Amino acid sequence: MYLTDYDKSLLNGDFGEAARIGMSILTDLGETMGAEKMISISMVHDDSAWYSGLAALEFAEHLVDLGGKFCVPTSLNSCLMDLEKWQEQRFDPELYIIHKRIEKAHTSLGASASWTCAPYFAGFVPRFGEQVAWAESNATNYVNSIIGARTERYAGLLDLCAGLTGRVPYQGLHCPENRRAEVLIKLEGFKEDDFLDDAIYDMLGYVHGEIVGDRIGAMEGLPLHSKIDGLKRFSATSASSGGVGLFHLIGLTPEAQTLEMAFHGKKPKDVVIVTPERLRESEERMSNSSPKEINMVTVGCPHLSHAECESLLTAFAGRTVHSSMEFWAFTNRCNKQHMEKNGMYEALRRCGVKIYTDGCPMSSPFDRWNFTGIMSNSGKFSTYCFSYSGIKPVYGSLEDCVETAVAGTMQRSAKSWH
Amino acid sequence: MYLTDYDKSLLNGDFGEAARIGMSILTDLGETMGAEKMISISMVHDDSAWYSGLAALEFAEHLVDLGGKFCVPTSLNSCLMDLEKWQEQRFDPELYIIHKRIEKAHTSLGASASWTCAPYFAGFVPRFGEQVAWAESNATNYVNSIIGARTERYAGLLDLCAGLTGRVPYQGLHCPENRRAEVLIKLEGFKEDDFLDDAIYDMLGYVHGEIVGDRIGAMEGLPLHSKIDGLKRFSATSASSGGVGLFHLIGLTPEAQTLEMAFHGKKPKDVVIVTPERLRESEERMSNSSPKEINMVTVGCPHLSHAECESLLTAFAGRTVHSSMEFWAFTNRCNKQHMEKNGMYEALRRCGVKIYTDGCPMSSPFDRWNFTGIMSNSGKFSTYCFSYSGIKPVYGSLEDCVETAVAGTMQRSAKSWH
Amino acid sequence: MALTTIECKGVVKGKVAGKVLFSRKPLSFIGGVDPETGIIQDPLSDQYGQSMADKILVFPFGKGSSGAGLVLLELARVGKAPKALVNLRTNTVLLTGPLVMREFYKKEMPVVCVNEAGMEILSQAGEATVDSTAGEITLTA
Amino acid sequence: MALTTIECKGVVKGKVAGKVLFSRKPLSFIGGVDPETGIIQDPLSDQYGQSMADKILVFPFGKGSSGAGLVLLELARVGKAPKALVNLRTNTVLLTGPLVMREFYKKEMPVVCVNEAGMEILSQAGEATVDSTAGEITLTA
Ligand code: F3S
Ligand code: F3S
Repeated sequence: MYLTDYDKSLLNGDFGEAARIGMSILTDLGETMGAEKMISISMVHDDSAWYSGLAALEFAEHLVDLGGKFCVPTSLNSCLMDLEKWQEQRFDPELYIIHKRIEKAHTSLGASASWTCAPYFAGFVPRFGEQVAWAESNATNYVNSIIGARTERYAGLLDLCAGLTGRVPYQGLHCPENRRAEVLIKLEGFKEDDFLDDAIYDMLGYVHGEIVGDRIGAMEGLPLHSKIDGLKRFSATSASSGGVGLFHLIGLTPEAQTLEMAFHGKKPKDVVIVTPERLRESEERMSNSSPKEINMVTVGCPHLSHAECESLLTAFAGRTVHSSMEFWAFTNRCNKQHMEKNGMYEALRRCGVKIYTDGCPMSSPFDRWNFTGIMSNSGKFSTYCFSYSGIKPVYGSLEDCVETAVAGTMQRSAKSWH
Repeated sequence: MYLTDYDKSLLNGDFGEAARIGMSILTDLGETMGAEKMISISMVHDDSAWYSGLAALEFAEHLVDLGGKFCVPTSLNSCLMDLEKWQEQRFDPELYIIHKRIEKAHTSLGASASWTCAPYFAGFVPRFGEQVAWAESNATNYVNSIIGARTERYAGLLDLCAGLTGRVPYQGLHCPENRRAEVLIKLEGFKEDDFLDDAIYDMLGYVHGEIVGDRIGAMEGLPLHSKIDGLKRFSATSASSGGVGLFHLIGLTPEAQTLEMAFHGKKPKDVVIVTPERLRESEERMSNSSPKEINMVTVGCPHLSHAECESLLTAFAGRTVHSSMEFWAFTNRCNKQHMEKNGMYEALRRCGVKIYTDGCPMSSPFDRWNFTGIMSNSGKFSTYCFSYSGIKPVYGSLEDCVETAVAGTMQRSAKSWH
Repeated sequence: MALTTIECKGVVKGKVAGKVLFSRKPLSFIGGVDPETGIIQDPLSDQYGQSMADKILVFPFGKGSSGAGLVLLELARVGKAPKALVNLRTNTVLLTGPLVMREFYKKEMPVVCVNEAGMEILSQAGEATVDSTAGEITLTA
Repeated sequence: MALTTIECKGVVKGKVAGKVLFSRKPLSFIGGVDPETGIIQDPLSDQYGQSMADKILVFPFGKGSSGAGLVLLELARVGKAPKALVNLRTNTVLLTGPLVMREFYKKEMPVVCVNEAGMEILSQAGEATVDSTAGEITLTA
């Protein structure tokens, strides 16, 4: 692999031992992946603060001890808990203490304590075509597909290495030629009205991931007026049902303004038709749960945008969460502040909604709440929650979630594609 | 003009008098511009809160009195002052009282009190291709060009109408066919190093606006690794030196991935070469001031991103603003909060930087400070400041601004293109 | 002197007569025009220091800030608005003022577009009548 | 039984021998694998309930979350890591664990890729030796 003088001095330890470690891991990666050279990236999204044992924390603290500093702007992904309201969420104080260590290590390295999996809604966002290093599957998929920036699917730990060096191997989704769609997915038999219910974007994302696996797909047939919040959920869900780091939506995403663009003028290797029937099958797989009762509703996976919070408030229409229920909504700190200033925070609180930041619904301490049935409006949450909590969640649209919370019993509206 | 049933009932007053007024103005606009129909937009950026007399406030309050409500998510542009630190800035209490009325009127209509001209760095951001209604020249130009969403250059007041109805005439930059570049601007004679100093993006934006006037230009020759903050300043400055609502940068902006794309496969109507010499001429026009002394430095037009604040802190390298100087930095509330959490706010404060939100450097009460010489790193500020304040500001790069502030006397480094 | 008549494209309807203020430069309203007096304060303007109040304001096109509507509406409120706008090309930003003031203050401000030749003729004009509906500008002095 | 040998592409170097844990399904580490025990807890996995500790872990490719590296590093810390990864296709996410643990814990976890035919053979394997440098997997039971 070709290394610049700067790369070599990084490897040589001229910029400190932490940067040397980062560079060594990244050049190893480059060698194994057959990269020809290293390139510069301009920002990092850091998903190494997600606690799943002490190893990652020890690694981060080791880098701090070595004097490591991020040399590009770096945002932090969600952690397990709301760092202010963790007691209300019933988290273990010991876990909180570990989280303060995690926060200290990452901000000492230079990360911003943004604590969100939707940094693109909190001011941390690159431009089209910009080379970046983002981790976290929904964030990576979003920034590649919807914004058209260029990042490999970085894993937690590698993001730290990229931050310490500002360099990554030029391979994978960094290279335009590797961003070509291989599989064409055509929607057939859908009516315009089917897209009025935002839930369809989760379903379509789920099907997309199932079909493409770890290939790159392009979906044709989504309406041109699809909104960003729907696409965000498509992105998150497709990255959970498949190994998707980039998708194209013909006419909607910047690298797929035409079918030809998405496929770089070549023919699709594979064409798959998705009908309403196929969608129903996937929905069955995504949400095959019929709990006796629902006592927890959660929205905000990935973290809610301001617009989604407005939809939430509208759906409540002044009604309140049933006394037998918890309703947890997750958003970023920046949006929480906006909502505090314009009255939405208080209005949602009055509806009985608990608004949390920093954390993730999936890592909620379910066992300390005796939740037996959970509903969410997230295909990603549906996919992962069982293995996290032992509870199979029910998928519902945002409106279903609110109706269920208000009624105190499961409410699932028939969808127009059913 | 073709009107849907929904359009007609808006016009008919079925959704209230405020929506009727909005629709009436928008359909008048549509008729005068020869639009064939109205379309839906999914978000609004509201620049009607910029105080320039009571008329706009009276209009907004009238809409509130009529029960008007925005039906799409709406962000607010900057106002004149920091709504928390206005006294420190020496604003007139009467003007503050008017601002509280303005805030009340706009948030009553449903706007979020985001108070920033860089909503795209504060979580209010559409996707590529999304139809929106944004006002404020830098914001409009940014969202059209860098993100590739679609908005006409809405003026303050029309944004309110769009928010009340969710509809706008399908004309101008909403239509793909009107987004084609007409003028090709080719950079010639520049060295790679010239782009290391971010100041060049202001200069190039200034030249771009001068050349294209109110046509659509495409610039060729910017390096592919140009960062978003540079492009943001290109955008703001080009919208101040010309009537630019959309520009293309070949290889960098999503509608100009190739030259052919930018020109929709047609030939440029006009080709203009920009050399370092041409850039120097424009720089002369943009910043033809030699004040005896500088006693005010201001950055953050448009509002600083988190990354720009990091660059600012780096440039200070622990030094402090000279006692004869004021240094004002403007950013959005969301980023201020991030900086409070990760220590950057305090670090910048220790350097002597005053960080303001909500307001705009241009509208600072210069007369109450006896500023005689101002330096900024904004081409937009340089263009407008004189008519606002009677002071001709000096343009300096971010580094020049910091060196000047530290030294207490004007420091302008020679640029590599000089 | 025989009356000179220029063809124009009516954009916002109305008919007014008044003195002509002609600028060869694009105009920026926010910052460039004092909303209390209607005086052009943009140092780059060739009509720096002139008031647009009660004038037929002729300039090629708008530039800069999108706040033109705010300034024009305020000028209407304080009685310092121009009587009409004559441009080479108009746009959404410029039209905002006239359209909102018609709805909110019930005041008319016709807007018309002329071609380059028309602009040249107007550069010499002292007074004119703008008739947006008829599509005519008549020079009266 | 004669020794069966499968060709493979060495990705991360090293040579280990051990029991094979074969999954036909793509694997998600975050949520899908318990970082304290190495037990697969993804209900969609065909090896649900099985531990990957000290095994040659064979699966087609990764899916879902990008936290695989965090889980693999933690498994290395607590001594429950698989001995090697064998995939149809590897990727950056999967390689993170082995690469970081080599630098930080000085532990080797070879990674190799095989083709579909190789996968089929491995689906029947009990024990194997993975030699990334030689590019060979030898079935020993
Ligand atoms: S990190 Fe975010 S994307 Fe969902 S699983 Fe947790 S809320
Ligand atoms: S509103 Fe923003 S773009 Fe500049 S002129 Fe004021 S800081």
